[in-house]
Amino acid sequence: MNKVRKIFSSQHSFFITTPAIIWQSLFLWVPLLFLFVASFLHIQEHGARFTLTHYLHIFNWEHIIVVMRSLGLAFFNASVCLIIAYPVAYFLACNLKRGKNIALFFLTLPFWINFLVHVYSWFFLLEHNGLINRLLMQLGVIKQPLHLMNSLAAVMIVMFHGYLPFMILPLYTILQKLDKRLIEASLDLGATRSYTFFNLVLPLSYSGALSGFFLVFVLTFGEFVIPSLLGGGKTLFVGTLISEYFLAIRNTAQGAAFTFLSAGMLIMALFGSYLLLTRLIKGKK
Amino acid sequence: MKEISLKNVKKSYHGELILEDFNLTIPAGKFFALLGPSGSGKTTILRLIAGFETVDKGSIYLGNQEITYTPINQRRINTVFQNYALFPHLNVFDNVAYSLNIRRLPKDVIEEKVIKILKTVHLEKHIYKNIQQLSGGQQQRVALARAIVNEPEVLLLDEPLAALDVKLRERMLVELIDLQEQLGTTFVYVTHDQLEALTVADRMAIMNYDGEIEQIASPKEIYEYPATSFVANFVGSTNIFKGSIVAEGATHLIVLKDLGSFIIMEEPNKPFVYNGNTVLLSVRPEKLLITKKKTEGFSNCLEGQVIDIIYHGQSTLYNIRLDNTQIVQVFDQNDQHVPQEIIAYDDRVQLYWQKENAVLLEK
Amino acid sequence: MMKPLHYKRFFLPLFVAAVYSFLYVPMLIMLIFSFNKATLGYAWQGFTLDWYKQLLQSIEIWTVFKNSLIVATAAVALSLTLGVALIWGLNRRHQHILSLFYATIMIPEIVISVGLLTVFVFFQVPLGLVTLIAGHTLLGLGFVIPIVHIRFNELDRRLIEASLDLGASMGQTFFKVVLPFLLPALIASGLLVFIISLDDFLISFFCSSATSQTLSLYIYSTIRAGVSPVINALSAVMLFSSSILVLIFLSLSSRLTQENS
Amino acid sequence: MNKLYSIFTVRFVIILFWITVIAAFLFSSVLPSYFATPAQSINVYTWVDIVDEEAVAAFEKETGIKVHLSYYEHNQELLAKFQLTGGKDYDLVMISDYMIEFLIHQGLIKPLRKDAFQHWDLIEERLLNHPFDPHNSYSIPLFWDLYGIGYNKKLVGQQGLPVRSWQLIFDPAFANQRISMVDEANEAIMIAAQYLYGNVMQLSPEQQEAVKKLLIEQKPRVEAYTDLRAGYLLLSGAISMAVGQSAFVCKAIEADPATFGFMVPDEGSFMVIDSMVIPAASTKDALVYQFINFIFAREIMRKVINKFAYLPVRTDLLQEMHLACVGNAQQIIDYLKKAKLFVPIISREAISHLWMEVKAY
Repeated sequence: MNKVRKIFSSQHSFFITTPAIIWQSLFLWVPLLFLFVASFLHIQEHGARFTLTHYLHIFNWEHIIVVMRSLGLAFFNASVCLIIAYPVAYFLACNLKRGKNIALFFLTLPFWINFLVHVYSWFFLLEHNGLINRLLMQLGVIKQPLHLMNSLAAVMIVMFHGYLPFMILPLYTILQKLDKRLIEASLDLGATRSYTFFNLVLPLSYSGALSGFFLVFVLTFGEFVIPSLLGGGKTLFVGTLISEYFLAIRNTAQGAAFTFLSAGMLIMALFGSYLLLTRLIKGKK
Repeated sequence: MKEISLKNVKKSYHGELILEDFNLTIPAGKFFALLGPSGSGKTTILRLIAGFETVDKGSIYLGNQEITYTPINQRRINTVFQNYALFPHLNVFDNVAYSLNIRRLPKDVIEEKVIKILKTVHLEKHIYKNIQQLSGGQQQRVALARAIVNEPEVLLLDEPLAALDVKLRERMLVELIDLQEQLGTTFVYVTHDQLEALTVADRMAIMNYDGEIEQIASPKEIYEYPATSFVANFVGSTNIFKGSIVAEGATHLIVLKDLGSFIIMEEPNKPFVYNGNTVLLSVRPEKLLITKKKTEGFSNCLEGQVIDIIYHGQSTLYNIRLDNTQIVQVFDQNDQHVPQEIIAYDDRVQLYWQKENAVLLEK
Repeated sequence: MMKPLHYKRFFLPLFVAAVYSFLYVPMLIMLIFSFNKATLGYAWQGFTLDWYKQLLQSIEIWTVFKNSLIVATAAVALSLTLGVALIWGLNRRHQHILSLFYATIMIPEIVISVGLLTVFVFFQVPLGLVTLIAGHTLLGLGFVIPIVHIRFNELDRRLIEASLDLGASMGQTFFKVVLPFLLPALIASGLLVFIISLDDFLISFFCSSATSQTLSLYIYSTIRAGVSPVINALSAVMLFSSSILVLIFLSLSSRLTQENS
Repeated sequence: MNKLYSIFTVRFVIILFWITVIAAFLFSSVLPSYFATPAQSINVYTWVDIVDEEAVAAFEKETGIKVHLSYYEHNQELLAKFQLTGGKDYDLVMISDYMIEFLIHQGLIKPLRKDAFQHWDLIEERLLNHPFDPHNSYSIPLFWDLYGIGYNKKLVGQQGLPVRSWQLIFDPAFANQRISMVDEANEAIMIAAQYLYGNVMQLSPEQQEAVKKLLIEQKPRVEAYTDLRAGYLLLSGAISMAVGQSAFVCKAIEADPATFGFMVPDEGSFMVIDSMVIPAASTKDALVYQFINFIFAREIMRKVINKFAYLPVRTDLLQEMHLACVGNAQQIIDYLKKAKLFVPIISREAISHLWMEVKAY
């Protein structure tokens, strides 16, 4: 009995570390495993057998194009976010002297606002008789209201709006840590501002840029809310199609197969853009 | 090799005035040191010259050319930063070659120049190392090499040795002097360490807390003939007495309250030395002779009681309380091997000095 | 010599101002319209506080709000407890285990959601607040563990040794030395998890039951039908409370970084 | 060796312990039901806007039975949840007709106690005994709704509607009119098939192709595929025609009859019967029937109809019906006679595949 107690007390740290690990296993790894197994199983009356039919079924042009569309959108969105976010983060971190706290507040706030509220706020601008159309008509730029809502353009604008802060913040954090004297040193040695940016700031903030890019890429890729609210249900994206499979069509196996197909393509795309970005940033010397 | 001059410069930060109506000329081809306590604005002056900051008012000249608003990257002035500011993503070679790459020089020219300069700073063995692999002293040399490879008119050094240990610092100081002689470039060396400044400078300027220059002179003049009590206190240490001047025929005396009168040198170049004026008298601790016996050959003498004895190795510091309760410091060279009188706590001692060793200060 | 005017100098600030207004103009407009009398359309028809009144009186909104609060609070408590227990239990050994928890952020949430749904279905777990708590705690662990881990690594090991040396037990040391040190990180990450839980849509969408609708789900199902003035008012209220939480969070995290530097 | 063995045992016990704790947590909502006596309450799962909250409040006040209302969006969503939980959460579910057959087939709902419901004779005959539940042994109709096209008179044309046909939304001749289309695959397919082939019960592969082609050709005109937003879009001026249920469309446009109208195509339209079913897992029959009988009361039903613009199943209410945008009682009854129910005319697989092809590009 004493021995048992001794062993138990020696396992004290095991006892307190396991809940978190079990929690994550049960609710993350086991579900993923389930999906993975389900995507290869053909369920019959008596038991199940291995099959590739689910993959074959979705391996057609319609599904590929949905994934490609999402990938394209994710890549486009992440790139635009990166290009727009860099100057902003650079300005906030390196040039801004006063009001930094306010700038930081307004940079953090979007993360804390319900994402649906973000999306919803665009209704006022994009609707048929929303503010953009009204303004343009008042100015006489257009005669007929534009169909802004329920379109790919709306989806893209709002995704950009929603995920831009996800790009600015990591960049800001890393640029904030960047020693400003390095920039001074570079200018001092005769470099122009743009030379300094491309040869010093960019290589040194590379990791922040990369993490921001991937974060936005992954988030955009799996986005469900924005296309379903602003896309008018006309085009399918990976997020909407997965939910369609699980909620509407209720075909778990095919849904799982599609999930893994798109995840696979996502990983390939991420790897591809990693190579591309590395070449762009590091290769420029 | 051009001189730099600042004319009527005004600069403030966040409403706090740093420099006002500031004038300074840094002679061409000299090793010039700017010495002052932290917060005296000496770094601001450096940053104004380098172009990191712009003046609120006034102008800056490099030779006859005004550079007040010239962008940083178009000034032929380079800086060695306090913490070196080496580019962490580049190796030694690329750090040094940075400015040459900007000028798009041919590859072989760059290589030749970089290797030559790295030899000058004794780094030829570390050309392709990463910055992180170098020691502090080596990093310092890279920063130096990077700044001079482009042959600037002026080299600014902002407390370049602050991060190094004492031994290394001394060696680097000597190397800096050699380098300056070799290149003939104007060096502007900013520091709060008087020893460094005294060691390297051909000329130096002392700044006070208000961003004003107290004195510009050679290191020797600064030390031996400080213009103000601030300079006398800041460069080395000193004993200051307040008193008024009395002329007794050919000799001048200074009358110190409660202590009597003492003979001083007549100093015709100092306009404030006239009968009846109140002045300060500065005597450096090492110029005082401490003894228990009466000694001949000294013009002046004070008496007091020993309250502290601090042994420094090469010298001993005594704190003496005079009869008017003022504390005076005295350095005495140790020479243990020669028989010496023993001075102990509470001993009454005589302090002697030659009248040539005392300096009169107006403020 | 006159100070030259560089037009380039204004380009960057103007650009930044443009980006900021792009981020906030839509929300500002929504805020203004929450006081508009008009039910539909975007013409200004006069000031009213009716929508706020309706918001307060809506039983449905209070119910979903209560659900959201329950889920968020439980997720915060659970993820903090589990996360801290894990970090303290590992005590700087086997740190690679912690990196597993970064996966939560890298896997698209929709994949996690459908996976969870499949597992719950398979084991016939009744969907409801409990399943939401499970999912949100999983998300929360992905934020709590990295943040608390960084803080824990900054803790001087000698403090623990000193405490043990002075006669405290391991447990006492944890509560008297370690926990107070971790507190700022706990509050910051707790706030983060809270807001992430409130914000979460996908896991709630897939893993909730009819009786466990959350605020996000309510907003979603309402705005699917178009603009609704009550949602304007709700959004305005949420905007306001988010701002307050951000202020708390920022002051905490600035305190954290100040201590470090 | 022995020590190692016992460490593993201890660790195993620890893991098992935690898994048990987490499992207990997950099943905590059902655990008490094994011990405690059920409270006087029922859970009703319903489409938004079908149950009047005031009526519910009145019922609670009168009987002391607590009614928990919860809402779903989509029939598919309901079905998914239903399958997941086996209907354990609910005691009463409001559901569209075409889902019922499947639920019966899956054994998810239980047969009605016919005599416990008092109002069978009040229900319009045309709404009873449909193939999905031939003898209404599982479902009670609650409301019904008619499909048609809501339109903006100013945008469609000054002379009124050129044709009263599905042609309006399919024919390229009207391609300049923007529309909203139903978002349920089978509904869209059946509407297209109705336009192309009239009343068909089965589509041949060629016909399927033609339906798909028609829907794809229609797509550029479609502002949105939606059920809920149809009325809103019409009202905002973004579209000139909206395909949808009279309730949704009429509710939105009734404020401005001068501008908006609702048309039921001559070739025949569709209806959907919103019915009530009782999940097989429910144990609160008595309370549920009490609730059903309560909300079937004439006054309560009339109130709901006025509020939400559904069409009534009670014959007496139907006969005094007058909906400005649809028509008077006689017209409505005529439409009812001609209306078809949505039934699958191709396999489920084919439906989702066809819809996928429409939406993927």
